[in-house]
Amino acid sequence: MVEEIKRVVIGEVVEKRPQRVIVKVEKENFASTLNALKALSFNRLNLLTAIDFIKENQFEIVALVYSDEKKVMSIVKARIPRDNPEIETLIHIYPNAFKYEVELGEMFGIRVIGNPDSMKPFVLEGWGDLPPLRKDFDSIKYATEHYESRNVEVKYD
Amino acid sequence: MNFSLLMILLTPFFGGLLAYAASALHKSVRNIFFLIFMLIPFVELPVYLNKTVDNFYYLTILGQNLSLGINPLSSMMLLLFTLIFFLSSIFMMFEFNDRGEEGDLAVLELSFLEGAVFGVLLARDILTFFIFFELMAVLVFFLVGKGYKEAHTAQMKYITWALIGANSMLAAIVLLLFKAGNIGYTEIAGYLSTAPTSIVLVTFILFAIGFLIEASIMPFHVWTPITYAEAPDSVSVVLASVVKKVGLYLFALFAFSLFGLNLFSKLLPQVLNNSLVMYILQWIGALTIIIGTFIAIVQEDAKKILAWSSVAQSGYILLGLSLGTPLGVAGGLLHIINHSIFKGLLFFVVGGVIYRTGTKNLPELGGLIKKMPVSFISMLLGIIAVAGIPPLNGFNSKYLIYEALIQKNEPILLTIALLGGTGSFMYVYRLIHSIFLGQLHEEHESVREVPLIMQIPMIVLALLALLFGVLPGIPMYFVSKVEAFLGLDPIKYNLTGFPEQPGLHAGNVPVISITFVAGLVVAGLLFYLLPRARKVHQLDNYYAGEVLTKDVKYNYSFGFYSFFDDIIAPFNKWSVESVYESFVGFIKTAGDYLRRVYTGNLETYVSFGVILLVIFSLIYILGGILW
Amino acid sequence: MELQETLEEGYVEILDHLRKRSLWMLHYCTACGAIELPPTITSRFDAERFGIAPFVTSRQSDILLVTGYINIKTLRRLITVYEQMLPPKYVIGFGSCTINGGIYWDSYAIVKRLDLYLPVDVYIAGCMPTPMAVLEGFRTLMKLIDEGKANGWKKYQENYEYYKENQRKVLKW
Amino acid sequence: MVKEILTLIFTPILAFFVGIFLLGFKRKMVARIHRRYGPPLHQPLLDIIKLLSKKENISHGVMFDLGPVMYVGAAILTVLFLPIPGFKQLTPFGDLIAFLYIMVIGSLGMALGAGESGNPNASIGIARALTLMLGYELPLIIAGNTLVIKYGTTDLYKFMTLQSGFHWNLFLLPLTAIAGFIATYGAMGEHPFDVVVAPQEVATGPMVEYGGKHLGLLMIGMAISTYIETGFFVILFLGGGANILTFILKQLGVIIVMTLFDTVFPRFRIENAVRYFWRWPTLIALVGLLIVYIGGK
Repeated sequence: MVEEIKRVVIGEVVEKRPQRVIVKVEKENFASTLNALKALSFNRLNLLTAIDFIKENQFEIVALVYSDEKKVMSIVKARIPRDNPEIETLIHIYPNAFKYEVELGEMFGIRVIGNPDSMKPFVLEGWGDLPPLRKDFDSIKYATEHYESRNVEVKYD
Repeated sequence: MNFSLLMILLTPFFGGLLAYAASALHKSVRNIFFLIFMLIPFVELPVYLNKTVDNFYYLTILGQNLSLGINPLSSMMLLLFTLIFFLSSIFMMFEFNDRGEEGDLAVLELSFLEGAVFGVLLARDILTFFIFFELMAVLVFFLVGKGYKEAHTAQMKYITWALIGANSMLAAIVLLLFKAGNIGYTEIAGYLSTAPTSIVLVTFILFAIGFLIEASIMPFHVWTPITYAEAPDSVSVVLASVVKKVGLYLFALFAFSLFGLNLFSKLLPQVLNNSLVMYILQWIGALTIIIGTFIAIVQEDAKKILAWSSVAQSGYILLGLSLGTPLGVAGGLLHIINHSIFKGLLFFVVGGVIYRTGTKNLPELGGLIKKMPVSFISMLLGIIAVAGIPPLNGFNSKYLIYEALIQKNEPILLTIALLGGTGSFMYVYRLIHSIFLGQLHEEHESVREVPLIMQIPMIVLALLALLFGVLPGIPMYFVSKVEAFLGLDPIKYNLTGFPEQPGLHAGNVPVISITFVAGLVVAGLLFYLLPRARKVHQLDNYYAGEVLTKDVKYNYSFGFYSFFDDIIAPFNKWSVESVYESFVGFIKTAGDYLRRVYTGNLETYVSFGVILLVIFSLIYILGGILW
Repeated sequence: MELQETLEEGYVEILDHLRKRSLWMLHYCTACGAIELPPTITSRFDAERFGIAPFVTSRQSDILLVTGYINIKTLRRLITVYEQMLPPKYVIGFGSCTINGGIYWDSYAIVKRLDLYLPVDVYIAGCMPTPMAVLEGFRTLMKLIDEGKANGWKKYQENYEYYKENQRKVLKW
Repeated sequence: MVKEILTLIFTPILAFFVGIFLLGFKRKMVARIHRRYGPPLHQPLLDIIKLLSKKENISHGVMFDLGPVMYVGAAILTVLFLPIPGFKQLTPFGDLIAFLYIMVIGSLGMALGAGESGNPNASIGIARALTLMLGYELPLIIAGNTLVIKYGTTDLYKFMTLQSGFHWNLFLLPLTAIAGFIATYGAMGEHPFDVVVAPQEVATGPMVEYGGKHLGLLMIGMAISTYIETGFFVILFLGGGANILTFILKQLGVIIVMTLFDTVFPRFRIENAVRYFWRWPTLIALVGLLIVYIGGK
């Protein structure tokens, strides 16, 4: 299966396990790679998310696509710069990417061009702080600041 | 002081002309004249209440003398129709207020229509009856034209059906004229009693086609929904309460006094101890009830629901009249009075809503109860009457018809009639729910109640419905006199209901209403003693926890009974409409072939002429030999 | 005059005694505790023998069960539902997440203490209490009602501003 | 005459308590079928007391308040038109057909009140209730007609007295009795036909916005209408009973049979419910009608 992917994709292709193929591509041809894989019988998008590499000041966009026919899952990765991150939308290739892109916007602050609800609130209504899943956001500090807790010492009798 | 019948006939015509002339001065002058001349018949008619005048000769043409006359049946109808005309004229003033020239014409045509209806009711010979019947059809044609956007298709449909009815009646009149030699009702009745069965049957069927079209009974009801829905509101009141009843009045008059029930029973084979024609008519009435009710349930337009409902109710009247027993005929006649009242009431309320909101499409309405309380209460009384629920007048007449069906031992017809009652309960609730209950649309925030004078028709008819419901004795006074005139022994009645008599278990509406009020008092007391309830805004509603905002449209109104469609889906295939469409299709193709004959060059015409000449001469020669 | 008071108070006491036998529970499952309710209602533990039955709309029910963690989005709906209920109404907090945030103590979206925002009559400890604990919670609530102590709704009405202030702090709009 | 008036006044109260007992018994029996103890017999009474003693109530307008009042008022009215063993009640003033129409006033009141609340669940619930009513009315009407033909009169009191001894209609006209039972079963809104107040789909249908004293009044009305519907069936097909005790026992019997069906059935969709009513019960009723029509005449 790997040869067919190699023939179709410009970028590094590694077969970690018989059903697992990792594809690393450049930011520009992320969408075109997914398009090619879809033509190759990878008909289902399982997940679209991002990873925050704060040290290299980059986000990594990860898309898990699965081929029901060949029973193979391929993980497509691409690195994008961390300050004002932007990617093109995938809804015309995989329509179910819509809500994943909205979540990218809310949780990481990644703008998705072409998705109408890209930076709109989805789960966190009225959120004023940094996007919560970024590494530089401190959840404990936020929680202790914003939500009063019951200050009672616990008795173990 | 007695007014001659001619005066009663001519006052509406004279009033119309006067009002039309006065419209040149100013609109209010026209209105004053219009209303005055609508009131005058109220003064003239009581004189003839219990007098029966016959053949009041007023004109003789080609040896036949046209005559007028009044009898208990026509005097009852005259009184009812003058009331409806007066109320709808009040409504018309508001409706055509800012339509200038069209309003003047409408005023003229409505008064002439009243004159025509008086003419039909007062006629004592078939020629005057036919003249006024045609005048009525033409005037309705003009009035319907002033309605909503599809009024023109409604006009076309109405006039084609009216002409079909007119021609069939004309054929019957001509046949009778040659056979009986005289056109007066009494002479014709005399001739018919001795005439051969074939003549009697043909004339009755031809006349019946004319009346049943006018009364929108099942096979001929196709024109009713669109005409009632697209006519202006005051005119649709007149259509539903008056013009339809004229058809049923003529059916009653001809079936009982002219042709005579016993005439039928002698000539025609007996089916379950009533004559064949009457038995078929009963089944047509029952079928009209079912079709009218089940189609009214799925309508989306307020006036369409009322139109189909009036088709269903006329099915009840026909069922009652064609039973032929004193109980059934009393029920039918009482239902004519009751139906005119509550159907007029509902059309007035819907007209008032359209006057204020400008739309009659149910999904666009809703929540008007806070803005138009008087209309809500009158519609509430109206729908209780249509559904035939005790405190109001719809119950008494339907009750008589059911008891008559039981007396004649016909369970299937009774089942259909009772099912029609439950069905009417459905579309009647749909009407009041989609207009008055539910969420108020923003654009209707500024809607106010209908002006005070415009409320008069609603209030008068609502109180009348309540009065006739609780005290059925009042309308029964007229109905029993009519039964005596039609040659049936009238049923016993007293002011508050019907005492126990053969075939009729005592039904006493005042007792039902008093107990109901007592129950309400007990429940109201219990409700009042408990902590008061604070008013809550419409948006503070259970919405599975979500917070409702103003722009959320959550009114359940479009497709209220959409699941009802696939319950009656199997029956939708055989609709009468499709029969007519296929007939129209046949005529078009036939016309297409005929068109090819006219090729335009002379030789073909000449050859056709020669061929025809030959054919006719052959028939003439052969005819001479054979006969 | 004091006869009137004794009558009044006697009347209230009888009412409370009867009222505890018929409590209707709002079927509004906020989080993971809701899975404990079916076994409490059905054959094995049968809450209906105490007169406690699940009802659908907020207008009809008396107990609001907050079964588990409350994030901000749910809190806004919870407050609407609570205000739609008719007093006397009671709130029961299920599990440690309503008491002190439970395992979500460090989460950016979970509210730590329920009784800052809604008056809670009974807390049931446990990281999802078992049906027996739930029934015990119901019985304590019934005892409180009987003694006339379960008036969380009166507290909410009296210091309405305090609760609204806390809610406004958390719900930004 | 005073005895008559006294019974007239006490019938609604008797009907209310018998209705409470029947509903309590039904809930207890359902619990027993689920192998659990279930609430005490007087649980509906406790519920009504709790509802009526609510401290605050909400209202969406005058018609919203009038709904429950009309429902209870009509229930009281309908109860008075049902004969009781030994007393004619108001039957001389209204026969079987008038009774069919009087039974409808209550649901009209509640429908108008629920419509005023403006909640879409309420409107859907009412639309379903009216369509279902059209469904179960057909077999009920045919069954009623068969009885009218058999007895020649439409007076409910005569129906009761003519069935004295043990020749009940259940044995004489079994088919009509079955059709009548299924129709009353539908009218009671038991399980396959409880599509009107389906808690999962339309949040208890018309009662979605009713709470506190409004719902208390509706529960009182429901208790009385349970007495009415079971009483109607007992009068038509089970001979009405010699005294009030046998009357109530027969009602209990009807409730037991109904609950046996009620606990085991899931729920029909509204179209299937009406189609079911117009297919089997109507067929049975028609066959029963035919038998009486040909034989009886």
